Amino acid sequence: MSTDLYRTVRLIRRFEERAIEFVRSGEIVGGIHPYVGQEGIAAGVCAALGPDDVITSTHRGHGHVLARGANPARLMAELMGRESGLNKGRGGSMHAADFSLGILGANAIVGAAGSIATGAAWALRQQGKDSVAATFFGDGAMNEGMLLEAFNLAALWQVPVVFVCENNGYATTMPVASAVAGSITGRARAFGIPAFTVDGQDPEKVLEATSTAVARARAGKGPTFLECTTYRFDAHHTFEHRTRLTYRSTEEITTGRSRCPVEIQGARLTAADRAAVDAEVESLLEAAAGIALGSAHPDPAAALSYLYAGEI
Amino acid sequence: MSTDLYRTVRLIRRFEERAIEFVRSGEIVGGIHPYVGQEGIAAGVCAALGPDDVITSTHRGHGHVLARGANPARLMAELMGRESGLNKGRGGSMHAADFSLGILGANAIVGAAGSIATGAAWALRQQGKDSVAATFFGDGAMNEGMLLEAFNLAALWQVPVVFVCENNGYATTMPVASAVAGSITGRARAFGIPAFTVDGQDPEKVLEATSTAVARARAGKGPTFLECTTYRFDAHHTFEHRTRLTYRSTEEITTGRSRCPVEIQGARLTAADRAAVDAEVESLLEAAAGIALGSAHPDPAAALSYLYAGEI
Amino acid sequence: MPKLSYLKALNRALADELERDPAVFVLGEDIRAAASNVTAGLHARFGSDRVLDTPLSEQAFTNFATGAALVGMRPVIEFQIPSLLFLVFEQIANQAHKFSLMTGGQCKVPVTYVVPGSGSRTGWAGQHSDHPYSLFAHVGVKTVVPATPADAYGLLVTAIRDDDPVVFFAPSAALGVRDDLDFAALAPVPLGVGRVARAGDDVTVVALGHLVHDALAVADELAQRMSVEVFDPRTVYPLDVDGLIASVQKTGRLVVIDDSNRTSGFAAEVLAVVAEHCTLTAPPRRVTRPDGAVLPFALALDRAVQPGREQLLTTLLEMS
Amino acid sequence: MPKLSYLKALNRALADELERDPAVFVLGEDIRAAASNVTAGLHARFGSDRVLDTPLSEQAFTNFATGAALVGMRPVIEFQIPSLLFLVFEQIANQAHKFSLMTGGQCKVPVTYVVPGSGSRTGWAGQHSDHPYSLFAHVGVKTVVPATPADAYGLLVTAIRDDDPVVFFAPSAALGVRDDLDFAALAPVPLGVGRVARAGDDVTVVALGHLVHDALAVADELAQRMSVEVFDPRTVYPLDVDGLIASVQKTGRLVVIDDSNRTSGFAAEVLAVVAEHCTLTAPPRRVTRPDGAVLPFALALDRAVQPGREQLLTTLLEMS
Ligand SMILES: Cc1ncc(C[n+]2csc(CCOP(=O)(O)OP(=O)(O)O)c2C)c(N)n1
Ligand SMILES: Cc1ncc(C[n+]2csc(CCOP(=O)(O)OP(=O)(O)O)c2C)c(N)n1
Ligand SMILES: [Mg+2]
Ligand SMILES: [Mg+2]
Repeated sequence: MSTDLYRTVRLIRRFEERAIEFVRSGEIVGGIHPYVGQEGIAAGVCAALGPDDVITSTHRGHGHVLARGANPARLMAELMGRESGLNKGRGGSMHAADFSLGILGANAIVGAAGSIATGAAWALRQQGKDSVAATFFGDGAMNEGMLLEAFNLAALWQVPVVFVCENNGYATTMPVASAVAGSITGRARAFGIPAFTVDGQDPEKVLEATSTAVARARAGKGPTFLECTTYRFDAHHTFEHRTRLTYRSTEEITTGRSRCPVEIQGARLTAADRAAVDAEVESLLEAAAGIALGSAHPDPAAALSYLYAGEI
Repeated sequence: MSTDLYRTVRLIRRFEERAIEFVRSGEIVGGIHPYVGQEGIAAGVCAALGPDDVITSTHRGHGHVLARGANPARLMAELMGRESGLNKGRGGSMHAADFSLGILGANAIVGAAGSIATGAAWALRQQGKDSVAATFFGDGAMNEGMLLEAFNLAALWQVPVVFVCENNGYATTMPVASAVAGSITGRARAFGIPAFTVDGQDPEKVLEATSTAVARARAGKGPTFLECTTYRFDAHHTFEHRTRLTYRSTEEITTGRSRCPVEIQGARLTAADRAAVDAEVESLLEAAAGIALGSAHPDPAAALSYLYAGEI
Repeated sequence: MPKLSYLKALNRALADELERDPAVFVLGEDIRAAASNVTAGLHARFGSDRVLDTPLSEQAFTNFATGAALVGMRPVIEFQIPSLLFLVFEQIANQAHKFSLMTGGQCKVPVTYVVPGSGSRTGWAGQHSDHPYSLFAHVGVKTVVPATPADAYGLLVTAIRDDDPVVFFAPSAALGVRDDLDFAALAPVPLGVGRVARAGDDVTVVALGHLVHDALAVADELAQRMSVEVFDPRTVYPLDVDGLIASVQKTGRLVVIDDSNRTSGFAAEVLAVVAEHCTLTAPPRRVTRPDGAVLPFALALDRAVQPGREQLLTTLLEMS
Repeated sequence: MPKLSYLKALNRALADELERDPAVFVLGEDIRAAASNVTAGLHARFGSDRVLDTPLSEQAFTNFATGAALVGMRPVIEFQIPSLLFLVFEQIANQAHKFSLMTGGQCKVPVTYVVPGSGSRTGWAGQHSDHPYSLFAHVGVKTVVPATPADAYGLLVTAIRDDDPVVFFAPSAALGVRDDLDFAALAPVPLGVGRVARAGDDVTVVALGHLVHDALAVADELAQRMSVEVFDPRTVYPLDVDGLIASVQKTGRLVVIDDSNRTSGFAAEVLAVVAEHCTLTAPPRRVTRPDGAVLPFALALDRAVQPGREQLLTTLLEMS
């Protein structure tokens, strides 16, 4: 398990680093919201899920999608807008989805996915399935009314959903203390949802907390809320690489980066094991990048394909 | 003060009873949401406010508007859609407003007014005024995300606003226990807002709690939340008088009605004083009804007056 | 033949679909008690798992329906008032509508949004009297506004079975319409197919929902003076362009009566399509709510702001 | 003369109005750090009371602005993405817009909603690429879509001073437009008054925002073959009907290029108004986003869904 978690955080880290390079080189148009620094959360949460479970993701979603097992080549191809992408190039970074793996989509609207995940989890239970939904969102989303409404529905109807708040300290440039009155876990508890703060930099701690939450959900005991504390090592979005936004001090960034999930998990492996995983990840990503770069661009004549379920 | 509070609750009660008659007779088109049973809250809250303060109201708003001092004849005329109405007959029951008294309007959208009141209170403070806003809403509104968002803004920015939740046990037919996970005051406290449960049937208790909240707000200490427990004696809306909705048992209704704010406050007056107030209220309402019934209907040619601030 | 009211037709369509397909469920405010009557009897018959009373959390329960749809359900949401659709505009236009294309066709979002009581409700005033079908047509969400009990039944059934989101507007002023109907003949009505409600030669009146009945009445009244064809598109989007054009090409003249606001509303679209395809013998006319209309409370003012028989009659006479 | 960019014009308009009127304040997400650059320097200059960073609570802060306006302030809200307007559609269309009529004229709601970066943002995909001005025109909220830096400045100033809610769309594709301008000549531009961006005789092209520049380029390109008049209404609602009619009556032909969806969009309104008032010598044409358009992510697809020069050129050639 240690090795698996390490492989996941390492994969996400290196995937993001490569994606950032592709943004710089222009292969990825429009930029991305890098997940660098937050890998432990996606890795830990998804390791606690089973094959019939579902997740929803965010604008900062590559980590979730990879941790849930999506093909890195198809994710990279999606970021490049290629036909072989997860969404056939129609979604891009903020909408990556793979329904075959229960990835019901990244969502570009902050706070929107929590209620979608709640509905999906409720419906799967109605269908007699044992599924649980995990839904990711940031600290900023805690201020969106529609997410708070979702907490209420999930608690009222004891829906098997795990709310995963990735508290990275900021919503873009807005510090969490200026944006969230009261506490994050207190807000969830106010809806009668058990809420815990977890060290999001440690994938094993996240896995442990999520496993408990998933077991609770499967046992019919309803939602759990996990506040995973973390730090965004990089920009809010790659556009920040071009502009100078001065909302974080250099000291703060240095301190924030000092607890790195890849290092924390890596230290649990022998040097040899770690090197082996690193090499495996590199070759996987090398292949993925190659496949993505070599994939066809979609045909502009098919720009409106999939707009409706059928002919209209 | 006892007498004033009694006068207010009695005025509201009798106003509503007359309004219901006018719904039955067809003078009021579209019906009303009767405030019968909840009078103690409007009376107590508004008695704690000063002349520069503002309020926002709800679909069940006649009590708030009257307690804040609006002319009963003009309110009745508004319900009848007359030109002499508070809103010149353009608003009706759910939009009654009197800006000259700081009544920023009833609002037909559940949960909407809390953020409007918060903005008004913030702005008045910016303008150097000592004003406080009181904003009324029901238990059902506690599930509207936009209201929860307002709690956050008010708490973050220490806005001088008093949130008054009238918990009458139901949102239309939905019992509060089926609709609100967690507790009502707990939800407000989660935003760092001091929250108290008050006996809404006792106008003096409401006045006392509101006075403390208003003092806090004026002292720059930010919002307070009051959950006023109450019971709706009559229908959700007068349409219920025509249909048979069976969501409350007869026993429950009998118990609920047993604690009547008019009786509770009336018992604090001598029989003579009470009779004097009653007579005063009757003649006031008799006159009000007469004025309203005698008022002109607006000219249909002016149907779009006030649509914009000026010519367009 | 028995009489079926529009309201009862909606109730019957819901019951039939709940019966037919276990993936269908209904959610909304006060639907167990059936405050609007649309869901009368459904809770007793289908139980709490399939008839869900929601708290006042429109945004979350709209997305909740999307989530349920993404994993195979067919939710039907009842909204108590038309302006609640404003509150969930993001959830319908930006979420439910967009999932299919954004995911490259990986999923479907078969949710039906029903507003039983759209338009003026006579005395409910400014915030409860909108009829916002044109907005949904503009963003490309399938949108229906049936006029008759048979169409209300048939289009609601089709909407529920459709694999895309569909907004279903039942005009308040149409809920009481009753027709003699053979219940066995009730059947799905396809989206995007209009009907000639009355054939005529001199002018085409395009009308939707309750206004179809007004248009028919005016056509009757004018029968001695002109032959009015009444075309009811039934679906606002997708629009039956062929049916519309066929009618206008025959009559050469066009009036649209439309209970939404004038600017960029349904009537504007009809005029635009006709301008693109047909040559008219007289300028086309729109009888609509005024620009930016907010319905005033006072009854005569509420009525003055809505298009009705008198305005249609005057317009037709001016054209003749 | 100095060069002024469209983006800088917005910034300057905000600064000038903050300076001029103490009732003006700006609120929105990340506006102190000026993530979008529109508010650059404002926080340092005007302080925290007049430049408010909000949490991600769009519905509440939109109503908060309404409340502040009701007691005399003139809030300006910056929205980071166009679809956030969907999220607050109720708060604008059902609250801010309706207060004046509903209260019988007791109050004003002078709020300005600014979307700096409407339309496709090149790679931001389905949920971030809408250009929803037609929706606001339909509900009757004053709506502007300026094309040039001078108009961006002048219309933003006017919007802020206007006593009604105004939605201000700054197209993403126009933000970089730069013009040589005498700063002293910057002045308010009235709402509802269009301008002939280029005079011509053979056909009127109606264009808004960034598409005005595309229309001008196409007109140049075709100059040898036809004389194209480019009419820029600047305000979507209220529309300069007189200016539009004058242009079309002169040219007798009409093409509208419009970056919103086709059905019941801005272009539909223009065609409808013209059909009501003018006789054309050829059927009018719409060059728009397709019905129900969702912008796919892949760049070529994103572009394929938006109206552009090539389509306009083809359309004009087909008409000639
Ligand atoms: C409803 C909504 N408001 C605003 C935005 C613009 N936006 C995108 S990400 C973001 C910050 C989100 O912060 P947080 O939830 O903490 O997630 P993080 O970016 O830190 O991962 C903002 C304001 C949006 N996409 N959706
Ligand atoms: C946002 C919204 N949702 C639904 C409605 C329809 N509606 C009007 S009043 C009401 C119940 C409100 O309950 P509560 O807030 O407890 O107030 P009460 O009626 O009990 O005074 C509902 C559902 C509405 N007007 N606005
Ligand atoms: Mg964050
Ligand atoms: Mg209640």
